[in-house]
Amino acid sequence: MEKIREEKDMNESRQEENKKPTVYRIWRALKGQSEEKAEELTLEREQILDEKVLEKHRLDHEKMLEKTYDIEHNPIYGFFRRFYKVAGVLCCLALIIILLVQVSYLPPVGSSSNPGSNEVAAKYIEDGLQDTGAVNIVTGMILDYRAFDTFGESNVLFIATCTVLILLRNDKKKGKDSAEAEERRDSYYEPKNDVILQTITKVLVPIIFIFGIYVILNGHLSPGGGFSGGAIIGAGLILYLNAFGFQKIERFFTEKTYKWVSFGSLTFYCLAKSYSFYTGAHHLESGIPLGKAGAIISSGLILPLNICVGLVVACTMYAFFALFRKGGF
Amino acid sequence: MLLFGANFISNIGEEVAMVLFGIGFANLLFQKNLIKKIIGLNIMDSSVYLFLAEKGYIEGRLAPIVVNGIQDVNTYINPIPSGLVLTGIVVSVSVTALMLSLTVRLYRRYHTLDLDEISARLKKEGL
Amino acid sequence: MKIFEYMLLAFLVLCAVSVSFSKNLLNSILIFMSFSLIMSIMWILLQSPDLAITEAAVGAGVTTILFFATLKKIHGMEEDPDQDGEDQGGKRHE
Amino acid sequence: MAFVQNVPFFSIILSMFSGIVSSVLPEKQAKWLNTAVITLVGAMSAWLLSYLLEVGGSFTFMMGHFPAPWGNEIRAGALEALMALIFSIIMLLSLLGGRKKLKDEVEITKHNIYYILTDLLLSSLLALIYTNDLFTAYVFVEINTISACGLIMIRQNGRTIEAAVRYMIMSLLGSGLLLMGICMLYDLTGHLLMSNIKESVQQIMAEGSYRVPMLITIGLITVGLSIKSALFPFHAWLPDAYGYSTVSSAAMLSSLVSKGYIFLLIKIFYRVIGIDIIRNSNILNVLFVFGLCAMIFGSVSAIWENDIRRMISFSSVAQIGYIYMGFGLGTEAGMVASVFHILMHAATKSMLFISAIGLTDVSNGSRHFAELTGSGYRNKIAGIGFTVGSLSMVGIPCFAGFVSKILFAQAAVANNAPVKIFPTVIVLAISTILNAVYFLKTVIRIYVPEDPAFEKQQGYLFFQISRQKLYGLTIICFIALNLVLGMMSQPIVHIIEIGLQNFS
Repeated sequence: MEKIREEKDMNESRQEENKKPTVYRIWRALKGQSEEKAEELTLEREQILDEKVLEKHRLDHEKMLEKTYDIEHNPIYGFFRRFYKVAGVLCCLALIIILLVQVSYLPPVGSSSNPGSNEVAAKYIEDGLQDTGAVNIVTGMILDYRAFDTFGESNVLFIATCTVLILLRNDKKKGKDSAEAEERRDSYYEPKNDVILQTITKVLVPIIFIFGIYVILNGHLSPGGGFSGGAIIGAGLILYLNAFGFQKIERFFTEKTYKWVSFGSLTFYCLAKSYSFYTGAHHLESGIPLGKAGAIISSGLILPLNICVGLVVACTMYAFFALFRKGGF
Repeated sequence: MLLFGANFISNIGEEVAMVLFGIGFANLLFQKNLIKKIIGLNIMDSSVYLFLAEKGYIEGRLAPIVVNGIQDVNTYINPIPSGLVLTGIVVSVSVTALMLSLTVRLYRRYHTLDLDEISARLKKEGL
Repeated sequence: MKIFEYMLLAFLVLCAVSVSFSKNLLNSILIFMSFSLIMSIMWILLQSPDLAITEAAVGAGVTTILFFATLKKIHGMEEDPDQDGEDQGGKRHE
Repeated sequence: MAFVQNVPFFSIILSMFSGIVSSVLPEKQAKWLNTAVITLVGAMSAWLLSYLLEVGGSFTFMMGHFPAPWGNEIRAGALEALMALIFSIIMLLSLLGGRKKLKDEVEITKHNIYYILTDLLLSSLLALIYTNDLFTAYVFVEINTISACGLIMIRQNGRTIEAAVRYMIMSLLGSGLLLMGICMLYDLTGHLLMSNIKESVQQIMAEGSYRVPMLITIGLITVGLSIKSALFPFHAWLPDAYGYSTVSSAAMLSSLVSKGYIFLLIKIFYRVIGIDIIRNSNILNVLFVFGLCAMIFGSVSAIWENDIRRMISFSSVAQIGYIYMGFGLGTEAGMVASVFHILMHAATKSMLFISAIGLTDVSNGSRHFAELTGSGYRNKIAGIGFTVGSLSMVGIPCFAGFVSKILFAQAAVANNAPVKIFPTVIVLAISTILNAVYFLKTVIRIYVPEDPAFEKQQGYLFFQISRQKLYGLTIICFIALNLVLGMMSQPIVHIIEIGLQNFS
């Protein structure tokens, strides 16, 4: 009874409050006074005191979750799964058919009158040797005519290593324990000091390295170049690692080596290409001699760039493998 | 066969590339196993490169390496697609390495390679 | 030579399909390796030796090694308890 | 050749080079280098913009010693310079605003990798903006994708890694389709440079020889890029990726990465294929329908969402729908509205993310609505920022969102295809109401006072401006940017119109 009266009082006073002119209220707010009845307007938290109700809510929630995410027994979910699968397969078939139709309208393979063999390709073939000094036209094209793409591509490799580093590098703060445990687990699956493997590796690795270096250095003369040669050297390093383990390889190749080699090569690449882009755009002579066609030391910047790319790729490939194996170098 | 154009037979290599593209696409989309997804991705990329290489090929011509100083257009194939593919291969290797390392981390956390199962578990945890 | 090319193309499709349906992961990786090798032979036939040497070194070589390393890592982790730390921030208090 | 014309080249190379250098720098210096480079790029872009407005037109810059069809080329006009300017401002502000949170969420040893990623992200965005070559665009799209993935998973819990995997899978599907499209375009035209492709395409369409393949090619490229920019049916990865990554990453991903792809798509429409051919094909109608679906679906999902970060992410889906809807109108005015919406959304969404993190920080890091009660009082500056962002998203006059909505409505009414008028206007209205529902709901929630005793019991922190001057300054800059876009929209719209004319 009393409560009702209280409420009535409050309502009346609120109505009075509302009757006062707006200007007065704004004035009061500006002066810093709060509204008289404002403190009664706070929201109250909803409170459920009954334990049983809470329990029931929890059970309901669990049941709902079970029903929704129980994949095998929920018919609606199962239907959607099947529907999704069928629709997806149909989409892929449709994609294949569309692409087949598309290809059947394209210009025929192997004919010399395709739109592809136009003045651009002709220029690369006819003037490539004079412009770039590279006997291998493809190398001349990717490292001189379209060098910006290739620079972007080395950056793709660089950034991929960075992301793999984020994911797989062992944290230093966890201490050596986790790294050691990882290595122990790793070595468990590996026959250490296998005589056959080590002997063969001793013979093979120098050959692989020499072949890789040959491919890199002859990138402008014969098929290959920085990427393939670097991958070959990287494969050699991986073989050496597998035969002799991390301790031996750490004598000449650590994370620090990787960091500085890739930094140095990429920096050289970036500076060299910036120089050549800048001079090119301003129609200045680059002043780099092209040398005699067909010699090892020829074709201007292409050889040093190939070496840089080779170093980056070799280090990156090895770094990928080392990170996958141990989470570090 | 009305749907298809005139060059269906002569472009057989490209048709195969397209079929491979579709297979790779489907693998990337529908395989449950993450490693198989990644293989699908690689197949898809390779098929595009096969397509490009077929585009550069010209019947009866040589690889674009200047021999004996002959610089005639009619001697060599189109070098541009080869250059593009070289760039592309490196990109796909980097992406593969990234995806594989993601797989390792995901497996270390959830002990499964099935992406659907992982997300079902995440939903159940209510995270 | 044409017939050889067709055979290689058929092999490519065969490899791609069998990768999708093979039950064993190791098998699918091996099949994928042969897929890469066939692809590099295909590129020699298409007169692009640059691509062939790169694919043989990168695609069939390094990529496959990375796949194997992943596979081994995954099998090696089978008996290991969860080691991964949750991040410190942004955890919900429920 | 004026020296200012080197700006596009310098800004791309500078940001790449700073990424390379950061790999050997300690964390602190990498941070400063990163800030300096972004500021420098922004300043240079402003210089370039003023120069281009004075001179008019556009110019090309040769990357190497060989002219157009043989070598690479970049091209800059007024619109490109404006994009570069606004992108670098937003990137700088998002990084500054999230810097404190970054320290908590990412291990200290990985900080310099974070800065490498942002440097390369900036360079790839700039390259996407300026490039005049399709294959270069593809390579930089890949850099963009990988660095975005790195930004998602650098905060390492299971959720972000799962989100990164999903993001990568969808992105790679998109890249595959895009690469396929570019190869087919090369096959049909024999060129990779945008202006040369356009000439050949015009010729092909006039002859009518390769009509079917051309249509399919356009479709492949469009689908690829719309998958990558999370258009409606392909958006499944988005809420997780934006919702759980560290806050600077979320701000940059939502406001910059997807916008880079959309800008590339605009470039392809105008500079590669030719907008007339696009208008005659049905591609734009398909984009229109999906854009409308995205507007409704994104808003409805956002209403259902109980988590503030995920709610903002779903709102991104809706906003991307707006942009594609503008494309779909098929008129010049629609395109202008879309480009303005790109800018507006970039500015507003990053502000929302940054201020949302301020609100959750004073609520014990909880992101549920219930716990956010009264957080607007606990962190006043973040509350104001969130309110301004919400009002802008809803479309209240004075703020940026209002201008883009007006532009969309005008473009829809002036459309010469009457079929599109009613759906556009109706969906625009519905979507605005839905926006208002979920954003104002949040604003009211954060300004409902919480019981002080309860606050004390929960141990909520109170934000002090003296402790986080940088954060406060960032929010103020964001608000100023929003007001500039909202109140001085006329010159910006004018620049966009000039830029789009220069495109064709």
